[in-house]
Amino acid sequence: MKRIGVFICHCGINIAGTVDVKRVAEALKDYPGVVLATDYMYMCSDPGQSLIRQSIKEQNLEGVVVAACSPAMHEVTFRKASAQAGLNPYQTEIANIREQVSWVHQDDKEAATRKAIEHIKTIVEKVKYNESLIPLSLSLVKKALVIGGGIAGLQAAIDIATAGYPVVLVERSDRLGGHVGKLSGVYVNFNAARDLLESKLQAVQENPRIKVFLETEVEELGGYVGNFTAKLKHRGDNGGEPTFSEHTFGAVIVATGHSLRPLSKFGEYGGGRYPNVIDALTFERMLAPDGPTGGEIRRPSDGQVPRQVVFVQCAGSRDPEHHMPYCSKICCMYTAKQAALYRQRVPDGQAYVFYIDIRSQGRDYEEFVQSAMTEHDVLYVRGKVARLYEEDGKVIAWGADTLTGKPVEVQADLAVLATAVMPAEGAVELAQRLRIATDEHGFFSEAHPKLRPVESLTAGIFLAGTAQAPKDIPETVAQASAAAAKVLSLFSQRELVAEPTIAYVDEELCSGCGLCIPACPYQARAMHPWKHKAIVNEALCQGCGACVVACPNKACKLRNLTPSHVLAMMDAYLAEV
Amino acid sequence: MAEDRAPITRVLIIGAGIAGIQAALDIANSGYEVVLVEKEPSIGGRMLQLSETFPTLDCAQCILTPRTVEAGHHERIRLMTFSEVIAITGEIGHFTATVQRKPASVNWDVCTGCGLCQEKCPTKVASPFDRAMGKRKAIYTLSPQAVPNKPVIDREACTWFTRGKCRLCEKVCPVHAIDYEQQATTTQVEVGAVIIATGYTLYGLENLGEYGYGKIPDVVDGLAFERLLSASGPTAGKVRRPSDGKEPKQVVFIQCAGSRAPETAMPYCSKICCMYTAKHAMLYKHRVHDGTAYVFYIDVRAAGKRYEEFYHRATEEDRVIYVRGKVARVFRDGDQVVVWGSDTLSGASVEVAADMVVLAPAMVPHPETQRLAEMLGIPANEYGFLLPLDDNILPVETTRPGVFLAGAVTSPKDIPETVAQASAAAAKVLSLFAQWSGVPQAMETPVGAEAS
Amino acid sequence: MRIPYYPGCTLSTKAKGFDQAARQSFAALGIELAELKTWNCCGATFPLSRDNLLDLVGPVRNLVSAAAEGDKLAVACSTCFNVLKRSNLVMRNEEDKREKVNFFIEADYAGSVQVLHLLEILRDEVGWDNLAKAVKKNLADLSVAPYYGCMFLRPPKEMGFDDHENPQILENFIRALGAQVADYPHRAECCGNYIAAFDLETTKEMSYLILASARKAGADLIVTGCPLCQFNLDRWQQDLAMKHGGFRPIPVLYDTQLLGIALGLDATTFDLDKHYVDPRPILAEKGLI
Amino acid sequence: MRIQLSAAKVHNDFIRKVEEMSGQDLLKCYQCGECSAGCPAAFAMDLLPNQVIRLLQLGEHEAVLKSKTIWLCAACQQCYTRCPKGVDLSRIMEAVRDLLMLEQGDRIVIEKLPAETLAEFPQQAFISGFRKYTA
Repeated sequence: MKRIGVFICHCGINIAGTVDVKRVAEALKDYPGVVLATDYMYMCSDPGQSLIRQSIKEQNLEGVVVAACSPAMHEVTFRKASAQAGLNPYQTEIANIREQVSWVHQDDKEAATRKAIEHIKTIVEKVKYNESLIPLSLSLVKKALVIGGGIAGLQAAIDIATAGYPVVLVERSDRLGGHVGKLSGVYVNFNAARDLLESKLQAVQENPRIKVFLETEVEELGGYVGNFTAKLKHRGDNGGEPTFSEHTFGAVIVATGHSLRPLSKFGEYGGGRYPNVIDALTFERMLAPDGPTGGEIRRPSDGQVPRQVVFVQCAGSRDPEHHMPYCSKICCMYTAKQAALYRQRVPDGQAYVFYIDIRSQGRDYEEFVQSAMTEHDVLYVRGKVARLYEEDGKVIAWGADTLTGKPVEVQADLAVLATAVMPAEGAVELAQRLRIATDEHGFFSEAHPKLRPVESLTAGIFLAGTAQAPKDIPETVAQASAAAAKVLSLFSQRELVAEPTIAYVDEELCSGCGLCIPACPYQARAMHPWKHKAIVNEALCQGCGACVVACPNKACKLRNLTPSHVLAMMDAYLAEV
Repeated sequence: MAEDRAPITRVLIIGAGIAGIQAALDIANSGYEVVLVEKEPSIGGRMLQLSETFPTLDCAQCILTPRTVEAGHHERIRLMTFSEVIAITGEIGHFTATVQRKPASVNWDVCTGCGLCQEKCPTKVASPFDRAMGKRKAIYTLSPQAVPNKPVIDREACTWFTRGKCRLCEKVCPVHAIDYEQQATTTQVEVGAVIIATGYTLYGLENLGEYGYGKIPDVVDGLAFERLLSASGPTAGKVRRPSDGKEPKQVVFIQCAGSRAPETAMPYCSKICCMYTAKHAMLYKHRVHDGTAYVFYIDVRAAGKRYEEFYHRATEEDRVIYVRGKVARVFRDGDQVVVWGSDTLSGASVEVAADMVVLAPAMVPHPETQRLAEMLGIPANEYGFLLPLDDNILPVETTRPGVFLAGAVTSPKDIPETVAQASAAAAKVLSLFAQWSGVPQAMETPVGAEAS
Repeated sequence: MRIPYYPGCTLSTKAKGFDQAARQSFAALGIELAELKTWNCCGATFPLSRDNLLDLVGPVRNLVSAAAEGDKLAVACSTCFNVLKRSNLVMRNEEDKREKVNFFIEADYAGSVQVLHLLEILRDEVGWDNLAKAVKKNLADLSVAPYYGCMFLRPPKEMGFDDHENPQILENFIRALGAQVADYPHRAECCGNYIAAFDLETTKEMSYLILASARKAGADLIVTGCPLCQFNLDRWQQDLAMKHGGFRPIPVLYDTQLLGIALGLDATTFDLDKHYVDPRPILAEKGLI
Repeated sequence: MRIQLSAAKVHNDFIRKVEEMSGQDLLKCYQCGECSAGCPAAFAMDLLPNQVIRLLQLGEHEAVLKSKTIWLCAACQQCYTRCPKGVDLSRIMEAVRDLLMLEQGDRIVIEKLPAETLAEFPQQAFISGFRKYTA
């Protein structure tokens, strides 16, 4: 019988606070096949991993079960540790006694302890049947696709191309630059956004490794990390039929940016009926030297210079009841900037900013907002605006100052709404085409909110900029470079390795019925050209098991999760019942 | 760049917090060598001191430990802990850094990290890692999960060094690793690029006399509270106040302790306090179900993915009482700590007789960052945060070619932003190294050739 | 067409003109508003305390009566409409309260009746185009300010048949009658409601905001569908004219009164003489009476 | 006077009753102030609507009970309609009024109303007024 070691992690108090780990170790000691059962504070730590490595060597272990957290967290860690001690990594398995046991049974320590013991025994049974596997190696196309030509896409393309790899940059509209291209100056130094963008555009233009496709969208994306195939859809000339092109890429960066909540959604602010109630991006165009007014502030209704301007923050943000529950992050800062710029251009004008909380978090941001108040005499009023309406050629704002406890009214000439930042139009559809996840609002989901902020959950697809969540230019640029770093890391490999725990076909049992082909969600199944047997494309197979269920002859199996594995595991569980 | 020598494709990263570690892993995993210098005996930085992280409440240890272990074992990462960079010369492609290692008083080459010396050492001192919420021995590692897991002797605490007595650790060490005579050593490392990721420290709260920090034992800072909440902390995750070890039933959290105060402390916002305070109050309520948590704030700054929702969870699900107004005074009354604040929304002054007060201190750069900046000729602002070339579009580049910045060294930032910035700095280094190593083979493929 | 009809207390007493105009106008449009055989006061305000189930008894009894006579219930008064519609939703959606209220009144009612405002019937059953065809008088020279008040539109989750911030039903009604709509901002602000009984000065000022704004928009008169709004807006205009120099009083009509006039009905039973600000001069000036 | 905040105060019985009767969670409010901004009676109030919730959040209901505001709320639902957190403030006002009147008796007495008022006002004004101003 295989010599198996069981290592039980306390995970601080995460597991040990609920599960009696000593008792678990004691209970496993005499289980058939187990030659060692021990516990430790943090198995993932350096000494914890040393303990595993040392035990493998000293006890000649042929299988390891680590009872700890989810395999999503540490399977790689412990398999690597085993490999370092000379054990085939696929002989190491995790029994999840944290998410599946201690966290869900905190109120019943006795039951949690018993469940942990049963749980570990089933995994011991699995390990008994495990084969030693060798990871698959896959080829790697060292060329990147960047979707979206805003500041994020430009930066990512530049970083990848500067390192020497070719990049295809696709942009849906007819110009590069995205939202940054529409801005006047940027906070906190009022530098012209146009100039900042120009430096990036120039870098893109000058780099022969970057190929830009304007008016182009990703129609389809197939394949897998290292070998994506993309079908690009190019808008036809003069309204003609679109044309398509196909490319292969090793990695994809999604940098599709954001849109803004439309004015029509704000009934209390006129729902778009009042010409002098505009959104902040429209005001930004008014401030921009290349905008429709040449940088002069003129209200839309009659072209007059507005003497009183009301800025309404949180228009559609922080409002789970009617709009978006989240904070749009950038509005506090650009509103302060817009109010200051307004005051610079209309020195006798009065600006009011209605806010709930001022969120000026960044270097010199707080100071910037304070200077808007002190140097530019912008009046900040703490309270959300309830109503905007037009009367006698004025935009009247109803607000309240929650600090004095007084209702306030401003007879303004112009009102500027800081509308909520939303995902770009079509983001959810794009996510479906790319097979990556979004959150409930349509922002692309990162692999981990803390430590993997630019990776999607799909290998080889990375995220940058506001497509992931609202963020400002510095953060977007940093994230774009970070996404580029992930691509560069990927491209630095000679070849890619993939998990071998995928499906295979027992040709003797396969009748060639083909039921597995439509069952596969990854297009990984096909018929052999002449053998009349089903085959598995190992690069595409994700080991989900859908074909195993579909196969009427039990010819499809998953490596290290065969019927023998499953039955042994079931027996172990049921033995306790 | 010197014409006659090929540029060196090796990077020096100063600071092994999450920023330094992330940059190191990105670069090392791309096939280049990294020298990672850390002044503490082990890596992980501030994040290792944290209990759980907002907004998911993932345990910080659980998500960080795999990274510290990976960095510790990486064949292309050379860890130089308990060390500081004392000089850097040269230019892009050819920097020479002088790294000074403090005497650990332990020969790490033979030490196995068995921990016996720490167990037997009779001298206990307040642990800076635990923000004095707990004690450590005179021979110590920062945590049981330290990478590397090798101890050092605190020569200011060890009775052999102070009074010439003891040497117990030497007697118990099974591999004779203790070396009381060990001297500081210096090493020169040759690198082509540098990333500065020296992070932050906390504003000296003693300067804010009105809050009684340092005088009233039950007034602690946010990082100390992290240690109290941490499963591997001095109280194993139980909230106990320092004065008498009792479970506090009323806890007041005071934000902006030293931030947003140009006249009295720092003018800037420290960015992360709103969120970690919401987390502290929430975790406190998870640990002490019958407790009451008050948060005094000026503006709630919950700008980030799922941050606003997290703040609402604190008030709605965990019933944390938010009070808008900065606290003016904290004083002791019997065994309670009285807080005088105001509620600017109702226009009332308020008072809480609390059992414990937690301050959210301003983040400030490490003093030694200034020295590094001077050596490298990188400008800093008046508070010592280093300045990137352009805040908006060159956030990790500096005036000095080949030198990059990552994390809180440029301004307060949270973990995801720090991690993104660290990878961004790595991208810049990888770009340089790729150019120096010659044209990648992929470039031979003309772009867009297959377009139909 | 015959639709069961709930007049309510005020329409049976102080606002008889409102009621008369409703019945006659709808009859002219081929709809019989058939008064419920038994009905009682709706309660005049929807109970806002969760445990206040007794206050639901009144409105629900009316709904039970309505259910015996048909599947729809027409209501003219916005306040009654609000109370009946919201009470009906409670009976439809909140099982616990439904059981208790049914137990109190020995009924088995689950919110089957559809509570409709007269304007909804005009919009959805008659149709604006058909209404326009039935109009006999020329109102083209009349500028009318629609006044919604609160109860008709709010809370939108429950009332929800028009955009609560930018409602259109009264505007479309006025346009169908051939009159001009005076666009003014305060058509859905509160007139002061029952505060009048407690703090008259506050009510007056709340009403003044609406009146002055309608005047400024060039309105000849205001129409509304709520007797209390009508009273609050109408009653204090002399005081307000004295207090706010330059304010010219403006008549406040019920929507059904204007409807009846437009349909060419004899307005003598509409009690136009009972209004505080007499609407007859302006109506006569425009050749409508 | 300084308000003494304590667990007992912020969770006091009155506050619990208000939450129970109104069915509203007071701590859901994050004090954006939009209710006060749109309230048509705010000009006459001594406490703004947001301050009523605020004081209740702090357990300071005495100040609320003394204020005119609770009697000036016409339950017009404008605040509830726009509240980003869906807090129905008119229900909170009603609960506070009811609790106060249970203790102190009716706010208006029909016999004391002027005869002119009784003669003129529409029926629904009395009925709703009594519903609001009597227990």
